[in-house]
Amino acid sequence: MSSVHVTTTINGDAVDFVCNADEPLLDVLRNRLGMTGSKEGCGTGDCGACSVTIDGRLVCSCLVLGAEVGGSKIETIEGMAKADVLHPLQKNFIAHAALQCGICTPGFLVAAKALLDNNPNPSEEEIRFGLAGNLCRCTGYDKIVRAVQATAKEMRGA
Amino acid sequence: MVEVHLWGALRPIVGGAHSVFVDARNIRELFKKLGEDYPSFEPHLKRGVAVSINGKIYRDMWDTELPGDAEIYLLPRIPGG
Amino acid sequence: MPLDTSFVARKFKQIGTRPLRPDGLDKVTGRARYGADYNAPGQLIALVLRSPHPHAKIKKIDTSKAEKLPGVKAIITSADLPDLTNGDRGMRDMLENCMARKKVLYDGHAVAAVAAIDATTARKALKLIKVDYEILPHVTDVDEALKPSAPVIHDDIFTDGVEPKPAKPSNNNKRATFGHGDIEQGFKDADFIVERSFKTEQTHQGYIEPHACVANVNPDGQGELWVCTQGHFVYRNQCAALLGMDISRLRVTASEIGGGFGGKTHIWTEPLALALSRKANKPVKLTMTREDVFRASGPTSSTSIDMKIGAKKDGTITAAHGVLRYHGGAFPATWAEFGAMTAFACYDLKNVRSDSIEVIVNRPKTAAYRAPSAPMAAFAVESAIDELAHKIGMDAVDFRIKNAAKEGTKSSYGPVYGPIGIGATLEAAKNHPHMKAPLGKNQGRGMACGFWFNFGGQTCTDINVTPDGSVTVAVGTIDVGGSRASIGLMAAEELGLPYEQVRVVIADTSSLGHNDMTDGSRGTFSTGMATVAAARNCIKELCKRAAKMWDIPEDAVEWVDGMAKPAGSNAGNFPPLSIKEIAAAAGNTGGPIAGHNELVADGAGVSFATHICDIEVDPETGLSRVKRYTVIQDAGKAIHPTYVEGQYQGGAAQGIGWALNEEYIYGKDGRLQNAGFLDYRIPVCSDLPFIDTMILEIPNPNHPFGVRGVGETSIVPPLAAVANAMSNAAGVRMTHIPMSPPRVLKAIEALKKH
Amino acid sequence: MLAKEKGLAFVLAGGTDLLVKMKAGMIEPDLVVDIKKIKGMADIKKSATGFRIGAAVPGVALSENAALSKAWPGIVEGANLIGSKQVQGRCTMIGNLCNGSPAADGVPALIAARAKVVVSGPKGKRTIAVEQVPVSPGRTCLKKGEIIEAILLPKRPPRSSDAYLRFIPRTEMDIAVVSAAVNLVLDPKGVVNDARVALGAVAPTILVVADAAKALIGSKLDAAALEKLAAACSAACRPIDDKRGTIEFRTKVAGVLARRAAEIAYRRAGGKL
Repeated sequence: MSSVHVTTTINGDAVDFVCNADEPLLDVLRNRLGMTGSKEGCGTGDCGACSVTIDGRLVCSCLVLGAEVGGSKIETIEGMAKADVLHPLQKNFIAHAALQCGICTPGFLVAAKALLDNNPNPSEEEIRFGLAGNLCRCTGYDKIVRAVQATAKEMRGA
Repeated sequence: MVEVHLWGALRPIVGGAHSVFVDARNIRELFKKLGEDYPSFEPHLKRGVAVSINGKIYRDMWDTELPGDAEIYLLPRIPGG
Repeated sequence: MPLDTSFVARKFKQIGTRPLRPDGLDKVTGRARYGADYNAPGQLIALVLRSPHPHAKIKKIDTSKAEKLPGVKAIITSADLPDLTNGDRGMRDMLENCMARKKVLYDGHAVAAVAAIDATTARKALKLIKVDYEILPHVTDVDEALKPSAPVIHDDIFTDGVEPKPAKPSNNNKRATFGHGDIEQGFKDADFIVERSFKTEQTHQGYIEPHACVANVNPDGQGELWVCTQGHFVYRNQCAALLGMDISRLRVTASEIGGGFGGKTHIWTEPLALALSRKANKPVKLTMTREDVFRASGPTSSTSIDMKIGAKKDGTITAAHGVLRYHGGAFPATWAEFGAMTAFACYDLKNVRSDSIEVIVNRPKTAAYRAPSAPMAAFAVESAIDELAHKIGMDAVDFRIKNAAKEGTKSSYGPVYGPIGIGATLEAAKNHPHMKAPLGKNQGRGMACGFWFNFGGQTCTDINVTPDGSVTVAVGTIDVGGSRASIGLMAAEELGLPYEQVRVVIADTSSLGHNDMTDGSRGTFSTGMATVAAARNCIKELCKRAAKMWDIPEDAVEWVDGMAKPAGSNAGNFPPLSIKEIAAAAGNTGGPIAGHNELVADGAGVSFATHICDIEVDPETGLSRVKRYTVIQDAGKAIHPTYVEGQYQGGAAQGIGWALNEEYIYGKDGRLQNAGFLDYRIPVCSDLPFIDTMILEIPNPNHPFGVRGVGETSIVPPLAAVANAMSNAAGVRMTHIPMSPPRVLKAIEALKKH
Repeated sequence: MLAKEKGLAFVLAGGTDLLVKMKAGMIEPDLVVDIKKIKGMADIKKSATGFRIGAAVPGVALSENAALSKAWPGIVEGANLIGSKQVQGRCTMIGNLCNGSPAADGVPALIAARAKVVVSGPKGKRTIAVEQVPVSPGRTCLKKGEIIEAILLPKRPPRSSDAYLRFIPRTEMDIAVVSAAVNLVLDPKGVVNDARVALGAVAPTILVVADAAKALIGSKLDAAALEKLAAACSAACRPIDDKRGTIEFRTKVAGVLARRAAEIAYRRAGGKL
């Protein structure tokens, strides 16, 4: 298959890239744009480590073709902190020990942000189901759920 | 002379006994003498043997002394995850 | 200065506090660099060709077409990895596992590898390699492999540990026995006996980061390897040995590690990447796919265990006997032995025996998985103990308390215990509010105990005082769960510095002496010990420098709360010198100030845990959900309690997954059917409740701060805790793990029929 | 374009299965056509005759449509069970249908609803029933160059509703081991006067169980009717043993799920149990 030229917006910046027609967005981000914050845990949409949002919708970037995202607005983990100010989720993931090895953390943060953007006051169950597409093998999810709960509370109060 | 208890896999190499007496001051000497007396001890040592002295398990410190009245067990050297 | 490693009770200033981990910020911003996040300039991409057959002779490998494909820079087969292992069976097996030689031994066994300019070219090249196989009969089940009719996988394996040596080779590479007393008499003395057979299916550590490395070997014999690993020094030593390199010439840098749990204590594709790089004379990046990880890294054993335990009416266990069969995958190993050692370790038994039988099957080489071999043994023992308590009519906790091991108990694996925590965890469980909480419809509660050895090993730490008085600590053990924070705390405590002034880094293999891997729950235990020793050496040097500055004798200076002070009034009346002041003057008092230590951290404390589980079972579908879960475990001393909790919770979650749904499923064709996270079902967030933790602290006498390892024990009790809860919820005694809905429903239906 | 391609051509809407197959090397397409930006493909339209759901509508958009969720809650819950939140942002019902999997979560409720699809191809358009699309696991009745452009759902009479349940061992992320969809219409007294029951993952294609529907029609979903429903469902099953479940398990649980789905649909339609 041939190469495709794509113009898109990533974390607010205009980005141009050329990719193979069959190349997943995740590979474009990691291998062509040097944005290695999105991780490949499976490549089949089962682990969520590559989560990004496209036009506000949470997706696995391994299940999206680079060729599809022309004209879209993509948000990745690299765009979550604004300069030196961490997003409250990022701050709380550290403070609540919601990460150990950290490989799943970018995907969890992107998914949790998408969750809170849609639902600022989720129940424990809504958090758990909202994050069910992200696998973590270190934490048993306990401290992740608590960090999201704490963030939701903090952001509602703000 | 110390009495050294053996786990099951080592018993056949000493003729089935559950323990043997060895004249050794430390772990290094113990392994050396066991190797001399029982040639088939060597492959076990290569795979990994740990020594429990009064309940404290030594895997690597072969200088460790063997007190005469100590309870000494040879155990497989365990791996971890 | 040799370190006195014995525990000394003291009041800590920083140990036990909960500062933020130093790697947190990089991890929440996506900047932390894992195995696949590094690229070398001009690197090639490598892929591995794997066998579709579980057992076959390799008659011929034809790489000629692939070699001609433009963009292909190197292709290797076993011919490029000559056997340099010189009779060392363990190393030879490692080599053969990395790349099949005369035979393929499991579905997914590597047969060739390609390095090309990009992944697309490498994929095309793999398809052009023709392998001519002669398919052999295979066996993947642990019990089937022991039958006389089973195909023998290695014709040079004769059962070890039996006399006389067997005349014929078999798939049973070793037998061993542990225990003491007279079990026959013990069973005669019993009023009640429970006798059952159990099976557990194979599980995978399931770390989210697939193995990845970048290798760079130059024609002059120097090489570098960037890799995700639990032990970069061990990877270095083993790779260098297999490739015939001088160890010093291979420099290994460990990436951040995206989970390991034992699975990254063994080398898999790293020697292939190095061999490809050497052949192509270019850097080579090799990343396993998720499918590769399941098919060809190192899951744990599947097992078959016979268990018999007897007790008197008053609840005293009179005898216990287990026969444990574990497989090592396609290579000889001793996993059953470790299961047999741990099986009965929680109890004070007069008559006990465990027999281990090691089995070889056509599955990938078994690797360590968190407290390797202990969870399956605990499943069998704790299930039988629970059933026995029911038979006698005793409360399951009281029955265990009555028989629990204590200081002075002769352990089932031989030695006599020092101070241990099993009794304390049981008492804590008995009094825990969880035990008294009401249960809903179709719910049941179960509990179980677990044991793990922990160990120490070779360790080496450097502390360097920088010119402004802040401190760097270079360690050689990989941080898998927050050990940079706990080691930073220990260094800060010992030096009397704020935690923030200590930076802990994982040094590469050329910057520090050999360190064993982060396994056996040894990271915080052993590197902590070496760090305390290095800090004490550093303090000695700091005092020496202060003495020079004051012009008084060295022994007239003492170190108090991060300051040098004159020791006693006749030493002189000087205001204390801070580390900052001493560091600033270092250039004129003898140069850089450092403290080093190399040691073998033997004497890790054995560790015990008790878990409580509530489960709800749908009697019409066999579906179960864990509703509440509590972990009680002895940590010795929790250096960073939050991260200790994290270890407890993570281990419990892995154990729950193992208990309920995780399993390797092989077809009749010997191929793995569920090599992905879709059908290898690890727990997702909505599957689990919050996991409560309770940290007990019974100091390890062999560590200056009392630390025992904490990483592994928490995976030992869940299999049985869940099974016991299931039994109380649905009335079915599940003897086959995982307790997946089809198995549970079948048991419930069978119960209805009786 | 699809018709002209001599090699292997695929339609990309959500791509949540297509990319997985490409990754595994199972397929190497010569042509992939992204239909998301074709007019009408990404909308849900309500009309006098019912709903029209475009081929590129992602799962998450269905639950965001209040009118659709009210009329066809079973269809929406089926679609919303396809994969994780991440997959929901991409996957489509028609993609789910065109995979031809008997375990597809999006399909049984469509079949129970008597939904139709608009197939368009080089020779024009045709409208066929959803259950005609899959012919065997992984295969559909579509000819080269044909695509499905929309799903058509009929208008709802009063006192009607549907429900979909599937069995998975975890709470999320699994493929259905067994599934059941029930579509009911009640009379003013709460008696079922129309019913349709479809089962997933118990045969090579999704089953419509006429005997199960018969068991419900004329009843107020009393215990005997539900028992008959469950028995009819179990009797209709022709499942296989595989890595996800056994014949025995699927057969038994198909009846249990059908019964539970019927109860939910009945309550949703305004019936009292």
